Amino acid sequence: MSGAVQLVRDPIDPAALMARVARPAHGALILFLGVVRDVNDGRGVTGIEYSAYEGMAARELESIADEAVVRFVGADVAIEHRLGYLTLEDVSVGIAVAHAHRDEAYAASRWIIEEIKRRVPIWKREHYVDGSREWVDPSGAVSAELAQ
Amino acid sequence: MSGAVQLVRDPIDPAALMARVARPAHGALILFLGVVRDVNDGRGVTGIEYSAYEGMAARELESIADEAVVRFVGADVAIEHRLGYLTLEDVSVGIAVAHAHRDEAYAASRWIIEEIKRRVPIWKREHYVDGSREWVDPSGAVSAELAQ
Amino acid sequence: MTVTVLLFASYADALGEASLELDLAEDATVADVLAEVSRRPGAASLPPAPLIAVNQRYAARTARLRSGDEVALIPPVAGG
Amino acid sequence: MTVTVLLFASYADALGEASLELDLAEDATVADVLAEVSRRPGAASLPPAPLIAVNQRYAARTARLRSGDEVALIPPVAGG
Repeated sequence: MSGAVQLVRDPIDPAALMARVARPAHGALILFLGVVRDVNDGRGVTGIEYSAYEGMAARELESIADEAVVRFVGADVAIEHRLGYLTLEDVSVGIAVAHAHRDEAYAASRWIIEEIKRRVPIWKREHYVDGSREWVDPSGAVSAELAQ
Repeated sequence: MSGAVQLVRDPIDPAALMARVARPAHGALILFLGVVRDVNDGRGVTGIEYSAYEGMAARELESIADEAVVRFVGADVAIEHRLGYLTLEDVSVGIAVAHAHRDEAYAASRWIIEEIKRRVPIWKREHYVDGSREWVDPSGAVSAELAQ
Repeated sequence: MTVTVLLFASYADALGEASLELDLAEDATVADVLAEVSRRPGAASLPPAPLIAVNQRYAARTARLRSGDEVALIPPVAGG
Repeated sequence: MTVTVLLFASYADALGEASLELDLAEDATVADVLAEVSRRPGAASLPPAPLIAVNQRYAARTARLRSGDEVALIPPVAGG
């Protein structure tokens, strides 16, 4: 699956991502885009800074893509996650999944984004309209699980 | 929701479809594409002819879009279904859904494609590699339900 | 009264026509249209209770018709 | 033996450093690294049991280390 997954600093190109999974055998293609939105937890957001433990993040993304094609047999998968400073409506993550059937395409797409959020070492610092900024901590609850 | 939904004869432009649902409040965008694939029920397919009861199909698509934004509050929705003769890898239907949160975006996307397949009067005739062609009948089981 | 009957896809192929004009009694229902259509050549390959729309909305067999109504026989849909 | 400790995001902010070199006993585990780190200025704001990776794989606190290992303290992830 090498090449199917990338950490990028330039804008994600949804069309290119989709082109990487298209094949004549596929009847369904799903693109998921995570986008920087203007409000989070009631606070006005101006942008988000994404950083990563890059070597490990790339490795975890590849392992997610590899596991996806085992769990959802016949799927093709392409994933890009962007790093750096993103402003409103910028795409932070793009996931393209194609499969012969839509059931598997939806399931694989959903599984991949949840796994990314669960275990890929990427962090975001939100910048707010009042000039402050803060690291986002969705939950510390997964820690114990990942360390087994 | 007028304008959010279209029956088209020209190729569907996924980027344009996504642009129609993008807003700064949305954190998740999902694009579903239905694609003509090379095999169906074990038979080699060369293309599919899509036809419709056009007035009613447009009306049903609009009612699906309207219902979607009621069921999935805060969603923006754009739907295009193509008619005419499509060859392999052509996109027959495109559904773009954006929402603040991914849960609702996935759920709305899935609901919309299932409703389209359940009740929009569109038909397809598959053309096979052996030169034959046949109307596709996914199931007659929904008939009784739609007529109440 | 007169209603227009629309046929699509496999149903149009079966009857060799995409539309029919029918003269019906004033109190006619969808069921009367189906009875009329079932007497046409080729109608044997239609299902006994096809899906129906009246004026572009799904309708029951008991629905009463008015003159000028557009009655469509809807083959199993296969969009997407 | 020597291991490199990597700090990211809020953890790097807390300790004011993105990496440390630690000298440890030959039979040291991840837990020993955490004990070492907890004595550094600013470590009070770290959780008692942060998520750990050794050589870019998630690891338990009991994992034995070898010289040259890269040990990362992983703040709650927030990708996507």
